[in-house]
Amino acid sequence: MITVRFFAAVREVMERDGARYEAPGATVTANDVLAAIAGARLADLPRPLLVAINREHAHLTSPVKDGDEIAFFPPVSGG
Amino acid sequence: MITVRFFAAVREVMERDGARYEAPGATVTANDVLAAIAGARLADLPRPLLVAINREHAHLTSPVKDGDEIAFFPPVSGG
Amino acid sequence: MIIRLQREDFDPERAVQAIDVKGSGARVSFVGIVRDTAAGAPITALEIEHYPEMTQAELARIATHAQDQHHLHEVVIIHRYGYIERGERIMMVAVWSAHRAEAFMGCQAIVDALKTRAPFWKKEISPQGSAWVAGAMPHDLG
Amino acid sequence: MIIRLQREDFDPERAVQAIDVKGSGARVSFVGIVRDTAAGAPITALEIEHYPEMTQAELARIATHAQDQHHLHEVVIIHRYGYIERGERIMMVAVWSAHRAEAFMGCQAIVDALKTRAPFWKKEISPQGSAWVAGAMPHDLG
Repeated sequence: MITVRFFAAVREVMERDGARYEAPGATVTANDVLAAIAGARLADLPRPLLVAINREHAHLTSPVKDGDEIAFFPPVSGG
Repeated sequence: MITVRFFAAVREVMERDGARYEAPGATVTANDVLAAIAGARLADLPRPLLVAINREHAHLTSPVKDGDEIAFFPPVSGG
Repeated sequence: MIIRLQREDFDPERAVQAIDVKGSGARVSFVGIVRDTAAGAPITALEIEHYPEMTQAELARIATHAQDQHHLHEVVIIHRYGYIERGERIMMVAVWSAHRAEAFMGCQAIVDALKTRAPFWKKEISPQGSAWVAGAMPHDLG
Repeated sequence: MIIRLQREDFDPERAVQAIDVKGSGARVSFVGIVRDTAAGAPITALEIEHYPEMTQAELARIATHAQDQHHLHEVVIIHRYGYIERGERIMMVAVWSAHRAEAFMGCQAIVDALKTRAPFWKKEISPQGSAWVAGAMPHDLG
């Protein structure tokens, strides 16, 4: 099982703060997971979109595996 | 009358913190005043030497006049 | 290294004065404050959301990187989240080093990295409503 | 603009916290501390001499110049003179501006200018005796 989390404007568009995703046997990327979960909302998500895998910045094309935590969010505005 | 002041290592070499100097009728520079006051100690003064005229940075070649305050000191180390 | 994430306001000096850094000649600190306007329009407050489990780790990575690059003796980062009113402090970064140039560069490097890497999102609240502040992309993820 | 010259130590935060600068999003401050070594040799203290009548005026010129160049909203400079022990604060500069880049540049510009223009002279006191710290020439007077 992959844990998926949404923050800020992504959370607002998705109307929830996370989801769980059963990883298929094949290799999947962060983007694949997002597409599967977002469905029709994919087009409404703010762009650009950042992704973190296991609480470290990653790329939408980065592979994910069972047990990972993937987070999707807009560019940050800390400081 | 010109008021002359010495600071830091310049004060130590001159063995006093200031002097008064009667300006001659002719135009004199800060350097002329220093040479007249320092006498034989001129060669012992630390170099480079900075000068302030009326409490603003100036050059050794800057002209001075009656009533001015001239200060001689080594490069500063504020901060 | 001290990293604090909190809702409450903080006293910048109290946060650093107990820190005894031997051999440091310079301390540079940055305090970020909620401005009263954004793009000319008045702001009432900020609402800051973050990703708690990642924030702590990412701030530690940012601090460690700056410490190595700029020879910092110590780093303190305090960052608030939640509702922060106009004029209030948002965050601070303080660094110590032997010399001033390293301290200035190290502090600025951390503040810059926070803007593009630390998972915080700001919403500006004004009498007209609220809007997310546009964020910045990290260089290596553009 | 606030400029203070004093023998006594100071509390950096108390010196700035009463200052209410409208519209500032960034505050950068620098605190200079007496290091415990100079060129590898231990130091006990600094003795700082200055030119009181010129110092105040020169610091005001430095602050005004930086304020104009870097769009600073406010500047505070505190500088001590006399005997200052190892580990104690020597001086601080704090600046406020709308954005962080201006605040960092403005603060560093003032600290840099202090090093070459403000009429202070430091003597390092160590168990082996004392020695003047080599100063720096202002760019326009080289």
